[in-house]
Amino acid sequence: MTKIFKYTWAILKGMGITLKYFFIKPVTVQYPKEKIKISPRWRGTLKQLKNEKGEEACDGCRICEKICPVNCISMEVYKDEKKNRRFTSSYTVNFGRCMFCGLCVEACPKKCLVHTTDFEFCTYERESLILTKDKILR
Amino acid sequence: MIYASQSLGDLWVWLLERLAEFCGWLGIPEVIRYSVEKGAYAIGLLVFISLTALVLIYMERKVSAHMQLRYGPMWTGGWHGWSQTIADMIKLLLKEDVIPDKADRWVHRVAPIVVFVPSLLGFLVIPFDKHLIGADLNVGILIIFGFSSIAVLSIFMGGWASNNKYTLLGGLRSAAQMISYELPLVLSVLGVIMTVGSLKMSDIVMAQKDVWFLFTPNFLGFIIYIIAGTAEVNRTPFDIPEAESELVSGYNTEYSGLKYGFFMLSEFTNTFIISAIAATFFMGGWNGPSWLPGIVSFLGKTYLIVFLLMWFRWTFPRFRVDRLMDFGWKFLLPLSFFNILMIAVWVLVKK
Amino acid sequence: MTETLKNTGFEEMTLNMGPQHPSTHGVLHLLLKMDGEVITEARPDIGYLHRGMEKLAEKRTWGANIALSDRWDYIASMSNNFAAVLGPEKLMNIAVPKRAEYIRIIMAELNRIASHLIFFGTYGIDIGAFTPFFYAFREREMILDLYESVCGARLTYNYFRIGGVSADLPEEFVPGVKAFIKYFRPKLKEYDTLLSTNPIFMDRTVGVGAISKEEAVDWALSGPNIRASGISFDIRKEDPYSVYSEFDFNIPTGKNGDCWDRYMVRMNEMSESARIIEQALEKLEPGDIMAKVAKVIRPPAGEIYTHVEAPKGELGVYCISDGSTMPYRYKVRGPSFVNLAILQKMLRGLKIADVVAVLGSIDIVLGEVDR
Amino acid sequence: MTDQEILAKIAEKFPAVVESKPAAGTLPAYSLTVEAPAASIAEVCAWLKSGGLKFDYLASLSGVDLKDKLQVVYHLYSLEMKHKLVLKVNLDRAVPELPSVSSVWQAANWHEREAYDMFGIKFTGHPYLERILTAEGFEGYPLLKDFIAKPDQYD
Repeated sequence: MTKIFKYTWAILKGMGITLKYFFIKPVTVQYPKEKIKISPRWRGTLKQLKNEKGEEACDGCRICEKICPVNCISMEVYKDEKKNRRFTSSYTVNFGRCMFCGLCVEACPKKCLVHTTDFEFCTYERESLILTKDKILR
Repeated sequence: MIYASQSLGDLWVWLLERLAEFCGWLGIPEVIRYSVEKGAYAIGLLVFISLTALVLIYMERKVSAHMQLRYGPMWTGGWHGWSQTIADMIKLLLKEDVIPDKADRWVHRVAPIVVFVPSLLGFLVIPFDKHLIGADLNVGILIIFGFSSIAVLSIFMGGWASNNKYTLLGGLRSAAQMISYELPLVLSVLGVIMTVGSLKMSDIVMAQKDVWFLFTPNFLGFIIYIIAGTAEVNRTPFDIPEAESELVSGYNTEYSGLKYGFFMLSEFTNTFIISAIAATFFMGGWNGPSWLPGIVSFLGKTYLIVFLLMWFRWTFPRFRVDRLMDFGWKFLLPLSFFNILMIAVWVLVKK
Repeated sequence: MTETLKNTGFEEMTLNMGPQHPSTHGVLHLLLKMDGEVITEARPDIGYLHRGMEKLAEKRTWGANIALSDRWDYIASMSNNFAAVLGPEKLMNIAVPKRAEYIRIIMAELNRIASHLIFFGTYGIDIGAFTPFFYAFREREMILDLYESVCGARLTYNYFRIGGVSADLPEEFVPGVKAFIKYFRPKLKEYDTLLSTNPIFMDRTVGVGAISKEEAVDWALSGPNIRASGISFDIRKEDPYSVYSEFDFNIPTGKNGDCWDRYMVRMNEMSESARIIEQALEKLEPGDIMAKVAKVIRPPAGEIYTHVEAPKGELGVYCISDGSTMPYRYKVRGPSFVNLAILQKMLRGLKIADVVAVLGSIDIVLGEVDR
Repeated sequence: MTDQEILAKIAEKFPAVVESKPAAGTLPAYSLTVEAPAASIAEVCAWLKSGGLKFDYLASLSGVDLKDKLQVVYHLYSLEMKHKLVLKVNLDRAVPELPSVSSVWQAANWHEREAYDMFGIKFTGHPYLERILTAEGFEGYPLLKDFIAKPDQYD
């Protein structure tokens, strides 16, 4: 008999909790309408920075290309004799492969490859996930 | 004249009187008048049932959502996603109707109809208001239980015909469960019938004019009724025929489109019927404060019970099939016998 | 019973549970032979999520393998990172700075809470209660927010580095964790009221799928599964790695090794983890977060077996280095893989409803089972 | 029990089981490591479990491809006596076969299947030695160093 009362009491207490939450404001974030605050450290899509002269800061050392665990970065490098430094003639990141591990950003000696806080990059074709230099260099 | 204070039942009676006058004036035979009268009621009932199902589905979504810290549907139709269920209904109508390759086609097709029609017929004897009852039969409650036991058959048909092991298990479980919980369900209502001395729905409601049976020794019967009723409509914690995490979706795994819609519709109409009977038998039906129209009072009570069932559903885990049988036969059935005994003594003492 | 049925010409039913099934936690395929609702034989069929992690690891540098390790047990990536860095660190004999050690422990223990929260939520769903899932995820989301503020990712953290961690804690992290712990403790009580002591839940779990002490050792279970059987086996105490020996915490154990014990061990572990985090936060002092490590990591030739106490159990990494930048052999001993093997024995004689109860209580992640 | 005592106990019972010395130029062993002949591995393991040393917990069983030979490495604990042992078995690369220890420790069951799947090591006496992780009909043993992966449509 006491068992029945104990059980009933446990059941009622459990129901009390759900009822309590019934009257509490939901925690859902209504996504397209409101967005959650994203940490500045968020590892989103990649971005190359320009240096103070307005030209690309990357000198094509290929470290990011080598360190990438999934080989999603590829680049072509040429040497500008006049400026006595290297430039990339193409810099492509395949975001279909990228796993956003952040190793490339960490390894960049010039600190010119950074993450953006952009996380909405869905497309209709796989091809448009491959971003070329004009989209990465901003 | 109709006054605002008068209820829908009075309006219905007034309309019937006008109809009778009209027929008498034109000399239309009684048969036609009768069929027009009942046909109008049936159409009204159908509209009511489909609206109820929509409201119940929407309510289920919102109640579950808010208990789970969600909002539920918020976008469709503007205000709090009110038209989400309508959109879903349209989607179900337009969906392809898949029949599995090796299914028993005929039974597979018939099962959703067999499940829906009894739940529809059950509405006939539910007293919505003073005179608002399809047929005030003197075996009223027996009709409902009789029809609701047909639902077992249809669920088993659906489970068997789909030719899928999960649906088969779901159908078998459902048959076992619904048959064993029918007993406590009927026995718990028996207490009320003994108190009133009639099976007629209107008599039962009238008997509760002063005090609801909920506040008499019939309280125990109410609890048994709610538990057994939850099992009867296959809702958590007794939803083992559907048991999503075990049997995928139980007996309706292989159903899609409109047929699935029928199963879902019947689930919600059955929930409504069970709640409506609870409101009628234990909470005074359309009795209520004089300023409140009877139908509002009745629907309010019914929806309270519906909310209770939803509250159960979103709080509790699911029983295991053998424990469910144990609970039904070894606990609920003796308890309902005890309830009958108690009511019998009470009725005698009162006399 | 079954024998008589067979003699009279009845057949057993073969049920393919999964790989598409709501409660096989991913893509586990269970081949069940059933006599009505009773299981006579069960055979787990795994490998649907096999990605060849061990082969991949042989073609990745030691540093890149940390990023790969996120994908083993993807709901407890920090513990995987921990296991992935310990090996090379020991091979190269790197002394990790104190601050980094404490940060690692805070992260690993927060991850234990997050992983057990997922267990709590999904186990509720397995048993049929849908609501606890959302409560658990609300709390987990807070942990993920903390992680995001530190390492910028919510699931695959890739936070540990050989010799330390990748980034120092932001300012708001320590108060954030303190606030979370303060918020979390009462929630645990609420979970107990909602699910742990619910009569229906106890009815489903108490006495179901019991594992005896001998069986647990024989099948080499680890983590909460072996502790539920009453064996106090925890690598944090048994073979303390990192600075776990400095902390004061209990190892919750069960008695009968049934589903409810396994569940309760995890629930109690969450509060123990909270205790460890509190202690670690007190000990946290400013300092370096990375040891001096060469850019290109070349551990000397040799081999090592390191293990950590991941939320699911003993996560061991057996790595052999040949002195190059990539491991020669990188074997991962996933706790889920080993724990899952006992399923074929446990399920015999149970009902189909118990399959999900038992499977859920073992708490597997298919990413780690199949690797 | 110290490593030396364990070693002495094993050597007393099985003279063929010797301490394994790391190759020249590699790091010293991280834990007590012994090498056993392939043929007698089942008896050695049965004794390790039930004899005085009580290695009742098989933590891990890994196959290793050392190019000239295959190796099976057993990591053992004793939960009761709190000691560890690493047991190595060298196998001929052409005929990688050794007795199964799944009857000694049930845990070996899936570990051995995995080793078979990845390295093609045949564990005689295993109750159900089938591929476990790779797909049905998979050819070759992927973790062997000379395995060449065929590119599929995604590469």
